[in-house]
Amino acid sequence: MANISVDFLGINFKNPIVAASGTFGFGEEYHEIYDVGLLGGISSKGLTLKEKQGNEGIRLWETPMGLMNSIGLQNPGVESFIAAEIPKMKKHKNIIIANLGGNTLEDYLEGIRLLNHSGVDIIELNISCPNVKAGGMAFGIKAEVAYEIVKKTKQASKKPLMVKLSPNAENMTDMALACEAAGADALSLINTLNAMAIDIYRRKPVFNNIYAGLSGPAIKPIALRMVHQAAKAVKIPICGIGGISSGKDAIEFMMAGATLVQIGTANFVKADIIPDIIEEIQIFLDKEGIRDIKEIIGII
Amino acid sequence: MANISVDFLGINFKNPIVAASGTFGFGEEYHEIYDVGLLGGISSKGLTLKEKQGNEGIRLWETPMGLMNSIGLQNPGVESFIAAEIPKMKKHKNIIIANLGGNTLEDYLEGIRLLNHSGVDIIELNISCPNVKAGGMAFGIKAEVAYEIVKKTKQASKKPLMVKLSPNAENMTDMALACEAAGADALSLINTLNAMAIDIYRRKPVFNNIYAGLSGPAIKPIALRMVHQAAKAVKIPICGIGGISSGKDAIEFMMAGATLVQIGTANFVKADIIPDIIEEIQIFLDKEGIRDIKEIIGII
Amino acid sequence: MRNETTIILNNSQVADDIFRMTVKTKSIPQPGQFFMIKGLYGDYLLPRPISVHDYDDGKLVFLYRVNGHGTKMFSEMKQESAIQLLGPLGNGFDYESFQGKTAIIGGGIGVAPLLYLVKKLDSKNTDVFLGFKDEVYAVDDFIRTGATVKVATEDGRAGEKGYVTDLIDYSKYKTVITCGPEVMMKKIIKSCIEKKINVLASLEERMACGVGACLGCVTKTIHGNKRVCKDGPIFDGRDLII
Amino acid sequence: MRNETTIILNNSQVADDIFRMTVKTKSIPQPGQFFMIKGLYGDYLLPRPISVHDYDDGKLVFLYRVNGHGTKMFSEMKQESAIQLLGPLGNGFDYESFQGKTAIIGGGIGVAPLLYLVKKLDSKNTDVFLGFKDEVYAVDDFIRTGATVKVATEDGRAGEKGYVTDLIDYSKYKTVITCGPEVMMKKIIKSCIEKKINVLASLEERMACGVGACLGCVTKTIHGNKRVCKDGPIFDGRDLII
Ligand SMILES: Cc1cc2nc3c(=O)[nH]c(=O)nc-3n(C[C@H](O)[C@H](O)[C@H](O)COP(=O)(O)OP(=O)(O)OC[C@H]3O[C@@H](n4cnc5c(N)ncnc54)[C@H](O)[C@@H]3O)c2cc1C
Ligand SMILES: Cc1cc2nc3c(=O)[nH]c(=O)nc-3n(C[C@H](O)[C@H](O)[C@H](O)COP(=O)(O)OP(=O)(O)OC[C@H]3O[C@@H](n4cnc5c(N)ncnc54)[C@H](O)[C@@H]3O)c2cc1C
Ligand SMILES: Cc1cc2nc3c(=O)[nH]c(=O)nc-3n(C[C@H](O)[C@H](O)[C@H](O)COP(=O)(O)O)c2cc1C
Ligand SMILES: Cc1cc2nc3c(=O)[nH]c(=O)nc-3n(C[C@H](O)[C@H](O)[C@H](O)COP(=O)(O)O)c2cc1C
Ligand code: FES
Ligand code: FES
Repeated sequence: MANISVDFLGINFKNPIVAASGTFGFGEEYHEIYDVGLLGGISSKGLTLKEKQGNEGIRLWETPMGLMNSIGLQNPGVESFIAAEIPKMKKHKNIIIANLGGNTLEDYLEGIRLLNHSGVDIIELNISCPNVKAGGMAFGIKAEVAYEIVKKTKQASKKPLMVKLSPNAENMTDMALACEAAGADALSLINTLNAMAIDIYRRKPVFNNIYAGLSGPAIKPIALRMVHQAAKAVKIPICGIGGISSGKDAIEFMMAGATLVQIGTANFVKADIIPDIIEEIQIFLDKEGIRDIKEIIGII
Repeated sequence: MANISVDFLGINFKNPIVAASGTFGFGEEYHEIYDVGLLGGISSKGLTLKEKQGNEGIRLWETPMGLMNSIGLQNPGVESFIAAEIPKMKKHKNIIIANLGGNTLEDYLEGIRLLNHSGVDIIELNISCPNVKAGGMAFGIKAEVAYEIVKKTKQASKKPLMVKLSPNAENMTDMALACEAAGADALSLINTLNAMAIDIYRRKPVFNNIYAGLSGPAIKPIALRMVHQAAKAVKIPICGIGGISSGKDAIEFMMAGATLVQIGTANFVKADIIPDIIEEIQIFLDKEGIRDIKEIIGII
Repeated sequence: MRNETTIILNNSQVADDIFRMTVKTKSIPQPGQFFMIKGLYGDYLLPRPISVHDYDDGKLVFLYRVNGHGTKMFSEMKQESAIQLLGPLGNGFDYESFQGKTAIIGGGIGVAPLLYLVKKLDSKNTDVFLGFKDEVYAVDDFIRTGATVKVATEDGRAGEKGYVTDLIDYSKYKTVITCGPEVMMKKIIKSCIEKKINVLASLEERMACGVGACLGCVTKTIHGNKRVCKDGPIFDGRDLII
Repeated sequence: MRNETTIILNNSQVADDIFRMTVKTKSIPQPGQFFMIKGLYGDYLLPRPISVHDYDDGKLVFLYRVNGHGTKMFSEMKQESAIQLLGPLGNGFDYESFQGKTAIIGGGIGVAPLLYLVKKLDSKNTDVFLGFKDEVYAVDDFIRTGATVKVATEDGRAGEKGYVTDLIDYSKYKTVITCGPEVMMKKIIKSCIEKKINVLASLEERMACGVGACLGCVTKTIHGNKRVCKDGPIFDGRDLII
């Protein structure tokens, strides 16, 4: 049997599959369906310094092979995460990634300081959040803005820092390079794509915020292109995300340069899809005579 | 019955439905299935100054509710279009839009000079083509680059000039504003999204050019967002494109600010979908008690 | 809770737009719970939440209304087709704690989650009120439980003419259970709160995960946002912000 | 040419991965033509090109191999299900111009477009060669046309053991028609060109429109790029660049 464990930032993942932030809670709910200890890692629901109730109005909308969401980072806050969730997550013996968002540099820094003393293995910095100082444009659109926030958060962080890139970035190559230059230890991409839906009967946007984030199989070809662009640009390792729904999809992302992959929307399509995906990867490698999954990372 | 005709750049379209460039040839083939005279207009296969044979290798690849293509602008060249195709298109009594591509400013200008003396009603400037002088990055990525090409082509054009925007633009709002400032008479958007597919068995990208363009229902929510952004930014009229597959989809784009819409990939899903779409629009308006389709344009 | 791929035993139309589907299952659901269901080859992404209408010995019954594309696909599925079931989900009714006389009030397809509940209750202590716009369905099944059943239709084609809410003398009940259109449930909850009667309502929200992980289906309560899929779908009417 | 929504009369398995589907149609196809087909509710976007295997009085027969997701969906479709047909498409065989003795050579699922052709030819002047890897199918139907039929299988379980191309004495034929795996067709075309025999091949390319509009399905010929869907799928072997 092919070896499917990978090393990412000096941490051993028993397989390259990570549950994507916001789609898997803190793992507890899915553990009622299957042993989530099977996963390589879990990226937590997006955290903010203080508890958030999230957005009002419709939060979910299905599109052709895609899902739009506007949850608005509903979460219990970093402190409550550390106190209440990490101990439960620790039981499953997989790698814990804390996904951290914020609207100001201060929020990010304060969140990181708290996480520094927690049991999380990696901090995933979500820079798709609107930057209140810059009039609400997300931190992750312009490379210069991202550079600043990554540089300062990296200095504050005692944990490995993985920066989660937005596909709405002006230029994926520049963005990846800027984050690497600012000291990011790794990149994860992509977050959801800015999208819109209209309720033509009510003659109103579906979502209170007008735009919302698109995920799922529909965006996979775009995500794969972006992962390939980022992987060609930087030397730091990459965690690929976006529409991955099968072992074959995961292999595509790894061939394009990802060391790890995250599974998001696919969890909703089939609640126990992650064990299937891990099995499919194993079968593919064995059939193709590949002894170690590391051999295929970035071969394209 | 509600009025579904619209005025676009002083030209009357009997309905807002236009066949999208590259998906409908010059209309002849679909005329074997239904009377293409039903359409508001037809945007021609992308033309270049000289005949092109297009790309080698696989040209089409299906994705979840999407289609990737890498045709590479195979076309007979502007002169042959004018001599052989326009006379045939004229018979159908719909508006003729010449979609023009190029890799240098000179190509565009020469193409426009030829089209100035032809029977086309509108020139649709495709700025998604790689700019050979700028190392192959498309004209439509950076607003400054687009501004230059639009300014010069507009000066040369005796026909109304509609600029077709790429969704790969760094910033859709800036891009729309730049094209308007440069003198564009109208905008059409979106062209295909840069995307990638990998054949994991051959361990190679599917397409010879590595990346290819994604279209179809999968991209509709992204296209709708971009049309809305552009419509909010500019005063010139907009032709909405991207994944439109039903009358309801078309209405969404019009509510978001499009005066016309183009139907591309959906023609492949159901060869006679355009008559269905026109009928669905009519039914929707009548049911909702809307007397004139113009009432809903840009209401969101 | 499990995700199982099972088989459709029967899927047939019972009224305009209303279908009844029986599937095999290994799960043992409680009244008021639901499943996220999806045909194995449907051209839609997310499973749809559908309540337990009835259950007996490994056979699970859904009663559903063709609403949009997903439920339309359900109605096209043939016997023996494969179907994916995630469940049982949600809190369900804590029916063993119900006290005194209970009124069960269903409106339209909102009657779906109530049949299996009524079967579990003491029929002598249970009055069922079913309201429909025009065509009625599932009424016979409710009658067969032995409970007292009253029907109202808006156009008067069966039972009383008018709204089901007009049939109810709240003073007779200690507990009221309702599922149906939002306006109906709001009216009932208000009446019950005024009259200090226990009231439980089964809510609907758009769902993605169905298990409480995505926070897509929250509803506002006096205790903050609650997940309809996990903390509900059954809520105490007094907790809801309506 | 039309786009019609019609009904499946029959859809059954005839060998491992091989199915035979009969549909109703108003179209009157020619041998060598094809249709773009799609179930009404399939979770894939594009119709798939499938050749006319047989046609009689409004009944159109397809013979297809389960290849990927789309053809898998086809195999799941039940009798009476709705199906969308665009066609008939492509040039088809100009069989009335065939002269002298004709060899028809099919490999694997490449036998599909050949049956209806053989039916139209003079059986005394037609020899049919069918090659399979292991399991054979459609052979009886070819035999029933009255033409001489020779079979080869790679594992020898039916007919001669080996490649079908080894059975052919090209010198006997004025015209050779082939459809099958690329390597087989290339070999046959080369042999025919060497021996100055007319050779026609039925090609396959990924398609989107099927009608010649998208230029997605081109193949290189000595006359430039040609569209397999519109200028083909039948090409003169001498025109192909192989
Ligand atoms: C806990 C619960 C139990 C339910 N039980 C039943 C039942 O027993 N019988 C029945 O007929 N219906 C029931 N519903 C409603 C049913 O889930 C929706 O009618 C169905 O999801 C609509 O899907 P669609 O594809 O037909 O509609 P579309 O509008 O095409 O669906 C698009 C998306 O919106 C969601 N959606 C649309 N309407 C609703 C709605 N009313 N509630 C939740 N999500 C919605 C869909 O799930 C889908 O994700 C229940 C809903 C919930 C939340
Ligand atoms: C003119 C023509 C006639 C054909 N006649 C028959 C027939 O009679 N019987 C039969 O079994 N097959 C026939 N084929 C091949 C058949 O079209 C493919 O097997 C089928 O499209 C595969 O679809 P899929 O969804 O199963 O595979 P997938 O690989 O999932 O398909 C993905 C995409 O690739 C395309 N594709 C994949 N393989 C092929 C292929 N070999 N040729 C063309 N497109 C492909 C599909 O159409 C689809 O768009 C014919 C092909 C052509 C071009
Ligand atoms: C319901 C939902 C909630 C999400 N919440 C977060 C979040 O809190 N933080 C974050 O970084 N990404 C969040 N995401 C984005 C996902 O982690 C992932 O990047 C994106 O969905 C693309 O992957 P997918 O197509 O596999 O879902 C969320 C996605 C969904 C669908
Ligand atoms: C096969 C194919 C060929 C295309 N060729 C062109 C072209 O030549 N010029 C152009 O401007 N756009 C071209 N496009 C883009 C379409 O016109 C349209 O902008 C895009 O496909 C999005 O719309 P859709 O989702 O409705 O297809 C092509 C698209 C497809 C699928
Ligand atoms: S549907 Fe995901 S939390 Fe309820
Ligand atoms: S499939 Fe479009 S030209 Fe052949």
